[in-house]
Amino acid sequence: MELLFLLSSFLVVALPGLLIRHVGVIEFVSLTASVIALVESFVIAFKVSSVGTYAPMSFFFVDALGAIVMLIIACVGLAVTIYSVRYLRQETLKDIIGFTRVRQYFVLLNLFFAAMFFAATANSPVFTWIFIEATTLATAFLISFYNKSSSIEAAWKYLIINSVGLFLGFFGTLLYFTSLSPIGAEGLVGWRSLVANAIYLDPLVAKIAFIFVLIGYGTKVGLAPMHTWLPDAHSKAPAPISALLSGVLLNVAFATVLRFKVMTDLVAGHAFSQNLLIIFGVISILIASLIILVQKNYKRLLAYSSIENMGIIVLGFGFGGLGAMSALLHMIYHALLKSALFLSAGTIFLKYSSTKIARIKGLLTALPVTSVLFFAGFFAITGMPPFGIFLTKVFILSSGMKTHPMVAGVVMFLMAIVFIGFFNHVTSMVFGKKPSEVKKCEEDIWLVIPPFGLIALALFLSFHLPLFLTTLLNDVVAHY
Amino acid sequence: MLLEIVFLTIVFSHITRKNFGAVLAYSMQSLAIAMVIFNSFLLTGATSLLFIASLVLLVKVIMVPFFLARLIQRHEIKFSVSTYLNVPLTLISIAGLVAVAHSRKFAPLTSIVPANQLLLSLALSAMLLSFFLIINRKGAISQIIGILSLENSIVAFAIFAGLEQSFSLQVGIVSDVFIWFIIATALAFMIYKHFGSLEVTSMKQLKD
Amino acid sequence: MFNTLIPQVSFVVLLSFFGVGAIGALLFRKNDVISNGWSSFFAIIGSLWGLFFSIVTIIAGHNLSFVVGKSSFPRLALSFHIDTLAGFFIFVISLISLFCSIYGIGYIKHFYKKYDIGVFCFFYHLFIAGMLLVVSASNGIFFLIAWEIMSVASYFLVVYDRNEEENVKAGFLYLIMTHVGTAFIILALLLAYKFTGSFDFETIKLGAGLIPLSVKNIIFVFAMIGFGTKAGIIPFHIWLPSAHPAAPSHVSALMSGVMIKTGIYMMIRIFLDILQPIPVWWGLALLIVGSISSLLGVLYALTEHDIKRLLAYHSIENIGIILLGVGSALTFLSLGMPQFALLGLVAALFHTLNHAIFKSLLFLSAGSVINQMHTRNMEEYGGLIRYMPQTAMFFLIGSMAISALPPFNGFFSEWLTFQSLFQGVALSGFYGTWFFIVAAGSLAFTGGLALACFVKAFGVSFLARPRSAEVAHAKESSFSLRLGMWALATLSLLFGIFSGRITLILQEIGRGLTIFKNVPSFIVVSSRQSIAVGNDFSFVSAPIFFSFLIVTFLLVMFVMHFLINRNQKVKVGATWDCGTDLTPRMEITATGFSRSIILIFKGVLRPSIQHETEYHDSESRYLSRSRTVVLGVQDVYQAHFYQPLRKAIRTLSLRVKDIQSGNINLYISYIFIALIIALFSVL
Amino acid sequence: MTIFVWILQLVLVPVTSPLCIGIIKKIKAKLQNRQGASIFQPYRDIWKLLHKDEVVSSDASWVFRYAPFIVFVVTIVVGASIPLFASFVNNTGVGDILVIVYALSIGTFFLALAGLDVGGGFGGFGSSREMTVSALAEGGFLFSLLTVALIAGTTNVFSISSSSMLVHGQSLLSITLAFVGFVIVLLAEAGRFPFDNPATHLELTMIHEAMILEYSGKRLALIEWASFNKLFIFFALGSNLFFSFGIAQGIGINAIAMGISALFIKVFIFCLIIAILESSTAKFRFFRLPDLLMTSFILNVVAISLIR
Repeated sequence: MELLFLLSSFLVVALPGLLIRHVGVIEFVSLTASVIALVESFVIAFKVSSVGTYAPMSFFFVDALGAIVMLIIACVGLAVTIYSVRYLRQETLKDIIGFTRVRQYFVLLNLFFAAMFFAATANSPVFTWIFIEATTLATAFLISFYNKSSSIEAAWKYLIINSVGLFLGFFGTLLYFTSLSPIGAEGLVGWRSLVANAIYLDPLVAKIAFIFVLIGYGTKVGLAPMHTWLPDAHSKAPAPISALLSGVLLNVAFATVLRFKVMTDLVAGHAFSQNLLIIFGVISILIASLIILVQKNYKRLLAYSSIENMGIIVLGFGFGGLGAMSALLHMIYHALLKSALFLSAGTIFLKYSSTKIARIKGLLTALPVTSVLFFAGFFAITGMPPFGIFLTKVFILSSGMKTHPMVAGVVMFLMAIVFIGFFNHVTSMVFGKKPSEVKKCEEDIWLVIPPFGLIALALFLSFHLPLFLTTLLNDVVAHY
Repeated sequence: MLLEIVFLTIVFSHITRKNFGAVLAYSMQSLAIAMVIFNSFLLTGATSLLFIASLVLLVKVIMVPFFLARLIQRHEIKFSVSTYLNVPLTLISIAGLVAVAHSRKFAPLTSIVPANQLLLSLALSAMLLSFFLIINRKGAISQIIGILSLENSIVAFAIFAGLEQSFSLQVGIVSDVFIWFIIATALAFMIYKHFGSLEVTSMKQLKD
Repeated sequence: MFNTLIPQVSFVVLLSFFGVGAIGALLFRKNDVISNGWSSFFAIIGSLWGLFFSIVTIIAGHNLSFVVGKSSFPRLALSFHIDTLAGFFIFVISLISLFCSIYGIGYIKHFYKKYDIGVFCFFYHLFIAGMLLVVSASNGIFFLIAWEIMSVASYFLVVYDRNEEENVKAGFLYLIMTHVGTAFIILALLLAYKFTGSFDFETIKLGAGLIPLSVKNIIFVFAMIGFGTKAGIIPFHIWLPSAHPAAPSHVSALMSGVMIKTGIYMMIRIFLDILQPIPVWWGLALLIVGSISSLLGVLYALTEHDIKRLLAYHSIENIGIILLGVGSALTFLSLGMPQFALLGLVAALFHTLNHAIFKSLLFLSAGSVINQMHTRNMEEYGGLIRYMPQTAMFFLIGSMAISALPPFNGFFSEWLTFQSLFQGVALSGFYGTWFFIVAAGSLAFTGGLALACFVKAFGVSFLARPRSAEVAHAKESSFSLRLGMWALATLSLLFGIFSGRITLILQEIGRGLTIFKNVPSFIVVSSRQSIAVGNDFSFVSAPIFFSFLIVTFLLVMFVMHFLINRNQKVKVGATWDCGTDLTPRMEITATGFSRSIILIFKGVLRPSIQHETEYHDSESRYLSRSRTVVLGVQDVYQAHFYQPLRKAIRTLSLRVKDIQSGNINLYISYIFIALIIALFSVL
Repeated sequence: MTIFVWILQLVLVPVTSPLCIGIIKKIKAKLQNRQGASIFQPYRDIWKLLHKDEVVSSDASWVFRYAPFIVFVVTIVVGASIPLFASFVNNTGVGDILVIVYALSIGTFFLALAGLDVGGGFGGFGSSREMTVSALAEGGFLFSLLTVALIAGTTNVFSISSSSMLVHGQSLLSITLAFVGFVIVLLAEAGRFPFDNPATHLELTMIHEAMILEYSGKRLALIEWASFNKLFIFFALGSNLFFSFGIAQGIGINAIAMGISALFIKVFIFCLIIAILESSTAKFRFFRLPDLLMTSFILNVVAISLIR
């Protein structure tokens, strides 16, 4: 029931949003929607942690993984909504955008949320596919939001590449239905029945299907070499949208891959899917880390860092065991921190109105709080204690050291390279003398609170995990 | 028979120079798909299939080509932009891809339903070809068509592999594809506005 | 129950002092004075508490291991293990941090209104707490966290004076070097974990037998690189000469006096305690590394005229000397001569303690000079002894101690190191003898060169005439600064005079390690405080030497003043100036002083000398108006190791960047290729 | 009796050191067919200087004023803590080769500082050269002593001199090598030819003289005397550690008398060697000195490796 309430709240905002004539109303309703979403998803998460799975009707199905993903969407979603209210106001003040664009923004934003929640909770694989495709559709215009040629280009690449990928994923999804042909199931086929029937899959077909799924949804997850759309889209979208894209959307897509991984493992054994995951993870980390070293644009930098972190997560699931557990944790931390980083990057962009790293100097004097947040986020995302990503990285590597020592060693050094490159850019941004044209003025508190909240949450989670979260995590590790 | 049409249309849109030709080929192709669905309606007699067939007919055979035609007329771009490979090379690679699709390698896929193994491998090669179309063509329209035909061939594969989905799924997919198509055309309009052509290779700002 | 609980509680209290100090400093950051007072108070109290705690631990020979709280993560436990060795390092940390904090009260006044004092104090406390955790943690992951906290806190202290461009650069270099080092450490721990299945040091120690020898060697090399980077052994030292000068002086005193010792501590802990038994080549490798670091360190120090860089290079040298002790200990252990090994360990520990004392003393006095002169360039000092006599005295004592002149403490630890090396040289029929000969030789030359270097440092900056107008404005520094330096100076004399007793205590500390349990004592200290090594191999007695020196000195003074010349006059005149009036530019410069040594070792140092002569009239070149000689030493490691590495990685990444060419068709073909390859790999 | 021995041990060095300088000077004069001053001339010089007024530079600090005393005291202390004529004076406190080496470098340290202190043109490069030479000499010095220490199985100089190691002559070769190395170091440390010309005041060549250029009166006297002592200390070390025959092993008048006379004979031989060396060789170029010192170090390393 909560689920319907939650989803409807977004749709309610989204659809009539077109009719509303007043900005404040739109902002208010979307804020309320995201607050509701947060509350509801916590309720659902508690339910799931206590009951197991939660399926109010045949159409929805929330297991532990879904619950975790929902929590991520909701937490980041609230922060992003709060942030984007102020962000858009600032931009309207600078009259970069007008009212219609603001309205369009919020409508699409809420559609995006709805699509992501649907994708996380839909029962049928095909519906999941449809809604993930729907996220692509909802965000296409958000990426081309500023209507500059470069953002159109980004949007086009995003659309085309993702659709190609997703159609491959669709094909893979369909292949899993071959398991049903013996019994010829009719009507809507849910995840659970598929998993139940997975034993009837022909192992080779399962392998092929998984390859299609991995490469297809992997495009959405941003695994190299299918990652090419990601830096463009993330750097051209408005900062809050980039935060959602790399903080949340990637995880939603990856959760789907995991669901398919289970079926494949049932017939093809763990080794196959794990090796694939390890290979793609290592490639992603390699490419991302090397490109980060010579990056010139801080939003693209963050985007590549997302690719690297997705690679780490995938690697963790490839290693399995403790690795999977900590990969999930890594997913949570990364979602929170990366969106915080993108939000503070948005503030930096508002101040300097440039995304070139070379243009940003003396952040510490220009934006004291935001720069501190940015620095903290950087330390956190590159795995500096006391932030939890350090732990997850060590755990992932430790479980990798048991099975693939060489891989673990290589990845260790790639991570070091990421740190060096990232750190190089961050120091050049934070320190130094600030350019004279940038005037030092008070920071908008509402632009600071959301990233601060996210980082604080991540910090809290890296010191202590709530009980229901640990149960969810263990549940996921048990299943996937 | 109908699947051959799908296949041939894709090959045609590979080699044609005219955008209209490509669009026409696509509508033929979609028509064939619709016929296939209608055919299975005749076999099973499920009214939902009839509905879907008509939906496909409406969306893919009429509206999509119509919009594309509008786009083409608006910017009077009769001739589609160049490809990477010239026609002979394209044909050679097409042949290669077809061979790949028919190779023993893909036996596990194509022998899902042993009865129509040939059809399945044909659908598979159609998929690969439309994939190749997206890679090979530089025009935005050709890429749109490529993706649409990729979807068509997947649907065809699904049908012949006996993986047809429930009614709601079908509707969802078709509407999804339709919305996708609308957005893509809108973006194509914007591209033309900003870049003065529908040549996707003109978009090279976002590097590194 | 009770007396098992007390030490743990007191350790937690110790940590909490620094925690409270850190938080409070942040809370009061609005007001510089309050936050400074608050943090200094808690730092001093905490350090005193730490001294008390560590002394109790050492005396009582506690060997406590306990777990605080419970972490919600697997394999991570906040578990501590404090044996006498850890207690000793806690002692060193608290000792130095005590005086540095006293010094800091006055020192950071000149940051008021310029930077945020609260933030500084926060990281200062974090830094000390991190070091305490590093030496006391007994869970691998917990240790790594503490290690990183220590590094990050010190990084922020290094870049604290952030308006200086090169400080930021130095901090950058420091953090990336230490991060790469940490990567090696993590790999070493992971390897150990792979075979023992635990991150807990005790468990690893018990399961050390499960680790195959080859992996052990890899672990050794990794740990060597990782901890060596922190300790600053050559060639991983490049961060050290740039980071130490950048930090505020009492922080550089802490970093150079204590922080780099944590690397040594972990080496001792891992090689000597956890991974036993070990192959013999580890010790020999350490000997070689130690010799190289000590000799090159002092040579590079000679080339410096930036006073803090000079001191930083001397830290490298002394780390090398400590490593000589550790290396000989390792070698003797694997040769099965534990009592010799104990001697080596004692020497290493003693030198650790001494170096901490006199190096922080030197940094503090250098700091108070810089505080007055606002430059680190020694060429602009000169004649400071007249303007800040006490600081000069402290610096002199520090220099005598670091160049191992008796009766100061530096001599006795070097004496012990020499003794342990001599034992190795005296070994017969063992190829390793040669390593010991090399080590002893390099130690001997290091002593001589260090002497030369400190004659230069003290002479050029404190003696002769002022070399710049700034000197005239220099004043003796404020009380808290002098108090801190005074205490350290006194300590470095006392620790020299009571070296006998300290040696005994250190031997007991060494016995705290498992392998040294009930090892027959090799060092005997007689009633006259004379240290005797081996069976009458050699003796030295600090008190006798000291009293002998003093008595003779008084005697001579007495004779001179009251017997021989009662009625001679002492005229004060100008220095002999060869007729022309003497200007400061006629004095020898720091560079000129060491020029001859640099040229002698030009094979190693690769000096670059440019002469530029400007003539009065261009056609007849007889009278030169000005002649400038620039003597520089190129950084061999940057030039031949780090730069090429950087360039290689950079070119590689530029290649990889071409993947993102911006062409969408290419992008889609990546997907296609990936798909095909993946399919064909399984089918 | 022991008191007497102790006092003798204490005063022997300062009392006799000017004499051997005088002897060296005399022999050199003879070799150059000059009459030469009396061998007691150094005593007169010191006495004269001790009673002169002195001029102290206005730039000089306390380092300059007290350096001479420290240097002198150090030589006294070291002179008293090495075996001169008796090896039984069991001095376990300071009679260690390392203590000797490093205590002597205290003197060098302060002398060099004093040279820098006045801020003249000469003192600076004087101490620079001095420190260069002594830094390079230290390795050879230590290792030559270490060789005999290893042979004797102890680093205590008295025990070394008491151990009769020349008896079993298989380490004779290494002792000879070590001795050669020691002699080179002796020349360097005591500032004799070919390292330094004790008689020159030519700024291109002088090392020791450059440092003490500013001194006059009693301080100059002390420094000169200290340098005499240093030379004598080296003689004593060389004669008692390498050729320890004749040294008094036990307490007793004739043993001690024997020891003293043996010491004098050996020292005289040293003086002879030095004098002949100085009148036969020329001073080296400064940058050739390192080679010489390295040679001494290498010789000692070889010597140590030969002890088996």
